[in-house]
Amino acid sequence: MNLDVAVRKHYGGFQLDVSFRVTENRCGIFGPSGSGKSTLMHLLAGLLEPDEGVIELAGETLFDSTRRINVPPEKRRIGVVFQHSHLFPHMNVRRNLLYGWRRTPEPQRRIDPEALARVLQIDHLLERGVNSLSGGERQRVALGRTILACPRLILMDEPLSGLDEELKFQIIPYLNKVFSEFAVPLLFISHSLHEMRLMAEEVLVFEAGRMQQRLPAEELARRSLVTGSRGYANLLTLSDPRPRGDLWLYRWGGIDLVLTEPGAAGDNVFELAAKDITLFKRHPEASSARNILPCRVEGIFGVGNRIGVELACNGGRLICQIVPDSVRELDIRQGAEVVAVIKASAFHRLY
Amino acid sequence: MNLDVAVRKHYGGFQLDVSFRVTENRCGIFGPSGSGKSTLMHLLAGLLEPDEGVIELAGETLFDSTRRINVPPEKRRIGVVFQHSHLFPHMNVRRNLLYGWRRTPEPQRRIDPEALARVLQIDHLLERGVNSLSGGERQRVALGRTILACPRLILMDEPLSGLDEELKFQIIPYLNKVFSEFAVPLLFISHSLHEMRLMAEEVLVFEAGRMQQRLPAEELARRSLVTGSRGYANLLTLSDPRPRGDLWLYRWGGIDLVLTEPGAAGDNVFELAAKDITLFKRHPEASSARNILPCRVEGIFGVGNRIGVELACNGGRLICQIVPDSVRELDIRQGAEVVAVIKASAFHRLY
Amino acid sequence: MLNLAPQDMQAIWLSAQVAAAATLLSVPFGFMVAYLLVFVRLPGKALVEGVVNLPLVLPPVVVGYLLLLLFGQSGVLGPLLQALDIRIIFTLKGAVVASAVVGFPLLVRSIRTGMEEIDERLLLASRTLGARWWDTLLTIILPLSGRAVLAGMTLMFARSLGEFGATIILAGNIPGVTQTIPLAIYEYTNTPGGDRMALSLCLVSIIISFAVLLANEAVSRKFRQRATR
Amino acid sequence: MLNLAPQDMQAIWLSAQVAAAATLLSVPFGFMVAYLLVFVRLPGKALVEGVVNLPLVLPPVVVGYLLLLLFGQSGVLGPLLQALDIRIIFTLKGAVVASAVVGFPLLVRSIRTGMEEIDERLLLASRTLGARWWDTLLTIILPLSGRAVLAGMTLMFARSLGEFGATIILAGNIPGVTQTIPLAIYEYTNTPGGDRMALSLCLVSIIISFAVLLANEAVSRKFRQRATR
Amino acid sequence: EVHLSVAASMTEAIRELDAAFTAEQPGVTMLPNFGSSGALAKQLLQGAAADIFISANPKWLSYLEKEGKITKQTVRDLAVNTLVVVGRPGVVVNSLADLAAMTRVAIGSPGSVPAGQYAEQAMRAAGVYERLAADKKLVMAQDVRQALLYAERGEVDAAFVYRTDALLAEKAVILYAVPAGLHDPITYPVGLTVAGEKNGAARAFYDFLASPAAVSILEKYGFDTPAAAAAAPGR
Ligand SMILES: Nc1ncnc2c1ncn2[C@@H]1O[C@H](COP(=O)(O)OP(=O)(O)OP(=O)(O)O)[C@@H](O)[C@H]1O
Ligand SMILES: Nc1ncnc2c1ncn2[C@@H]1O[C@H](COP(=O)(O)OP(=O)(O)OP(=O)(O)O)[C@@H](O)[C@H]1O
Ligand SMILES: [Mg+2]
Ligand SMILES: [Mg+2]
Repeated sequence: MNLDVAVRKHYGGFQLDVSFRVTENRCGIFGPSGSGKSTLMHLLAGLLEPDEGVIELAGETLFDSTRRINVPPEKRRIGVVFQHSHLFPHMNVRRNLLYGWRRTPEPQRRIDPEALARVLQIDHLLERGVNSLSGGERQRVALGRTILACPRLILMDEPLSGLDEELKFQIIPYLNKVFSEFAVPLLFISHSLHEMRLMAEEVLVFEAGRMQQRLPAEELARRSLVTGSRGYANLLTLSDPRPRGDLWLYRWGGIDLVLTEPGAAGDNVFELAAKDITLFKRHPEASSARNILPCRVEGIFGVGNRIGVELACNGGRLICQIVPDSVRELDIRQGAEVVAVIKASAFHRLY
Repeated sequence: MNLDVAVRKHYGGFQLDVSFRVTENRCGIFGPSGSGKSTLMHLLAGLLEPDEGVIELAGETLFDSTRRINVPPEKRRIGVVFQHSHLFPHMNVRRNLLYGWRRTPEPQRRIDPEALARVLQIDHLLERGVNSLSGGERQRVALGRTILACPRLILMDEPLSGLDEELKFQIIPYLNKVFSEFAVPLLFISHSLHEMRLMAEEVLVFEAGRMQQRLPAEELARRSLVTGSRGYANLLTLSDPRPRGDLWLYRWGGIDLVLTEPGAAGDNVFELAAKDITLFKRHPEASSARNILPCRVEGIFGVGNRIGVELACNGGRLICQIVPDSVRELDIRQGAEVVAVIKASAFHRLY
Repeated sequence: MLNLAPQDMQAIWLSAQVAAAATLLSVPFGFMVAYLLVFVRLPGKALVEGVVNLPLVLPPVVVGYLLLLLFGQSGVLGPLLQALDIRIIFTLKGAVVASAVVGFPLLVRSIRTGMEEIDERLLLASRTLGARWWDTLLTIILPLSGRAVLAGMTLMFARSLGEFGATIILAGNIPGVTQTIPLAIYEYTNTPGGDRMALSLCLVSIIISFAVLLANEAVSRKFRQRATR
Repeated sequence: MLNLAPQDMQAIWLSAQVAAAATLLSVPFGFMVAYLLVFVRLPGKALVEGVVNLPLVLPPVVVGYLLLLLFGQSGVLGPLLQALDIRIIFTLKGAVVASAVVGFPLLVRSIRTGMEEIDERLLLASRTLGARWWDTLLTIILPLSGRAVLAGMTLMFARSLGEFGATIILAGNIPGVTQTIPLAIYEYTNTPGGDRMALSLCLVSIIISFAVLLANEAVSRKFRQRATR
Repeated sequence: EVHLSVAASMTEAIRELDAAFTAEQPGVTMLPNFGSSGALAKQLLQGAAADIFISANPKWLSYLEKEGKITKQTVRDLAVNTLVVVGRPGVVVNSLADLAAMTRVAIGSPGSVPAGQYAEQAMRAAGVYERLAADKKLVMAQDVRQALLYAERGEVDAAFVYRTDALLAEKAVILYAVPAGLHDPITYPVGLTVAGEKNGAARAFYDFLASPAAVSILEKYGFDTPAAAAAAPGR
């Protein structure tokens, strides 16, 4: 994707004024309520007209106020999952789902409606009228409807809010698979840093109508170690779980890790909070923690009383969060050897 | 509150059949999408008529199919925050907010509209038409509108979804304060275990139209140590933060804890994941962890490879999650003395 | 072009009065009937609707006769009206009644169509906020069907401007008293060389209705503005 | 009670034909005009609306007269129609045209009111899903204004059953050929002692319109069912 | 105040008569109500205010007389009219039999329009009515004016109208005057209502209608007066 945006839109007291270029395939938009996220989506999709500016997608000019270009929404092939589902009330679930699909030329229909409905767990609802759906069901139908239109770019406005975690983590990997398989780029609004990291590569941070920052999702997560309320989480791909007593051994790079959670054969993605890693100068004695990894310090970052330590453990990389005092006490500097201790229960399987 | 419900409602293929009695003042409803949560709310509020059953609130029969009683919604004085805000499109924010308030007899108006608008951060929007609001703004107006009607019971259907964390944690303590101050009981639907623990005392777990479980919110959280994906979190009330170097000392019962996060004077609520507590047999040497607390084991619970250990530390109580191997190695049994090690960064301030 | 005789001016003024009065008087009833038909469950609804539609189905002249039978001295309501010293026949009141009756189905239909499109969940929301049915009616249904009411009023006003058959029977065709524009036009067509004058009056009718239409659009746009984005 | 002469039966049959034909023929145009007025930005909109409303504002007789000027042998379209061998005047086609023209403003108004209540965001959603304007028109706007279209059709059908003024001028009153119910009623009422027969025909009118009304309700309820909860 | 219910075809004449009368008797207000005779009769029957009824047809007047709304003694013929056939110039009608060759002929609807009844009588007497009716060539107009309109616009080949109406025509011309013997006399009877008898001004106007001034006004608008008609042959 190559999305170039430089627009300005004025609404009563609110002014949106952003200009950015996105090349990443999956991009998140993050920002407090009322910061202009939905407005941006409407502008991109052609549902609102900017006061001035330019929008270009993959080299094609979709809007240009000086050249008086304004491609209508239906020709932009930009899919939108609205914050409120806006399902067609006179059609059943199936007809809603297939609305865009039927309007997509045959060769561009790259997604299997049946499979999608199964993943979204709406396959048993297909013949139902949409007015009798629950909130979460509506949201899933809206999500499916947009994806099936096989657009060139998908804009999603909090598509997963209102879904329980379990469902969310069933849907996210599927979406990731589909979007990368068909190289459909994605602009994703969410209030959840967690969802953001799982779905987006890069994040635009909005505040009061302006783009305050743009940074890799990974970086945003690291910063949250400093400013956020929940801290940084390592995402690890662990493979080949084997039972060992009550626990499970996973392969991570060159070493084995001990986890409480079982996983699927092959690769599994686990989350490990930076705060869950404790560092020791020497190998500790009897501990309730199951994983004791010798590591080398690769770097130190962070400000104030939260310090991030980047560790290299036998090929793998981990971020650990500690306090400044510990830096002094454990004599942590680049190249130092430390022992990282991780409880088997600290790993949280995402998918 | 004393809410007695025993209702049955049939819809196409879906059947809701629940019967429970709630006496707690704040009660959560938890369950996957489509499990009948919103349907229950509609039945309670009188917006849907049960096929059969009884609904009683504070001794008053609101519905009884055998006695043919069906109190109309406007006489039930049950407030509803709908999953989709349903704001009145022809009124501005102020008139929406005050709609119920104006219909409440003077003596029952116990909440200050101005203060509420400030907490919800919609005070700058009062003169705006509701059709120009952002998604999160709409949701806050809907929340305020219901609360201002000062009902006898408030039903909330995911009122905080779509709001960023920061805002959520500004709103929750206010709601808690208001609801307990005026003893307004609350039934709260959410997909977030976290919100649930903060807002509700007891939780009804729904599944496919039936109440699968009911348990204290605390208990649900403990179970999640076993079954959930994120584990149990301790909620600690810490007071009187004092700076110490880069860090902060807080009073917790008889002892001081070292935290990275500053807090407000007086009481602060912090979250501490059970997994973030590491147990040692003896006092460990140099560790990056700042809090090293001698404790006594009060109890052990849990199944499989996740064991919850209840600890008494100088008056305070903590739940720590460990693996079975550790139980053996550290010889953990009721009455045993252990050392709990907690990193200063493990505490997460909620409010 | 518009060289109007003084008696034409009178007809125009009478017509405007009649159309305005008939429209304004009918609106509350029309609103009530529409509300009844849309929101209230009652058994004989189809019957009510049938009766409301009667004046539309019957030729206006027949409507006029029926009204004459109703309001005439020997009619059903004749003695009552006489007791109250109200004269309907051959008065402007008669013209108003005729226009109101003939235009009523149009008004009701229009308001109904608007009411049926109101999101029911808003009504539910208002009730959980403590509003009784009449409160919801006034604060939610009324404003949200505002545009439909306006549309109905325009329709009815226009219809009143052109109402001939029932009016000539009930109110008579008395120049200066009950001769509205359509009656004056009728009279001109019975007069040598009256076509030109008839055309002038037609134009006046058109202009008036056009003005009403524009006013309606303006007000209606206000309603709409409040419900977009 | 309903002792009808054979010629009355003819009138009833003709009336039903005329009302049905006028209604069905007008619906596509009415829908298009309403769409134009609601969704399309164009400068002379007020003018279009004024013209559509004309037949409502003018007395039906005048409308009939104007149609005669248009379609008559020496009228504007006369030569064209003659070339195509289409006869409007004094034929049932004339009655259909008269009814269609007179009822058209009612149809348009009703459809408009329904269209204006459609949630604009649904239209936007359909466009982001790749629907062109005409696609959105057919798949979203048309079904969602279905009830309003039905309401308009009922209104128009009823109006056609009662249409007298324009019909008698354009179609003439030829028994068995163009004599519809209102024309037959008129004859009866102008015959001393004809009132009873007139009443019978009125009743027939009412019964027909009632049937149409019930049919409308039934279909409309289907539309509504799909849009509740 | 004098309430007049007047057949529409006398509109112009009555307006002038009113003016003439009020010139003589200032202070009297004339309130004429113009409509079709049938409608006027029904209004009267329902107790509408009227002092004088001028009908285009003796039938409605006698109907009211029977209903006791009009006093029998006051009924007399005010004016007399003549039936003519009009059409586009160039069409030749020498007798009613010529009508049989035409494609369309407009008459007032015999059921409701007096002129239509007279036309029917005349055509029956001439023996052309049945054929025209069977061929559906007769267009039944709502009133005489409409029949005239069709003739004016060339929609029909011929139309039966009163002479007074024919004078309004611009394009159509009188093709043939129907002999008075072929139909009942065309009279415009006038009568005082029960209320009218008690109204002095109404009586005065009733009397005025018989005055020479009134007669000359009526003649100006193409009406014959009963006296003149009586003098004419064939009556
Ligand atoms: N028509 C309008 N007139 C005035 N202000 C408007 C209008 N439309 C939107 N706004 C304001 O613009 C701001 C941005 O709205 P937007 O919907 O883009 O927010 P958002 O970032 O999507 O928020 P949320 O997370 O709550 O959905 C809001 O403060 C909103 O009130
Ligand atoms: N009119 C209806 N006909 C058939 N099924 C219905 C009808 N209304 C609701 N349902 C079904 O009832 C179930 C419960 O709906 P409800 O809205 O109560 O779910 P919920 O628990 O609130 O879910 P969510 O978290 O997604 O909002 C859903 O599966 C829904 O599809
Ligand atoms: Mg938004
Ligand atoms: Mg729900």
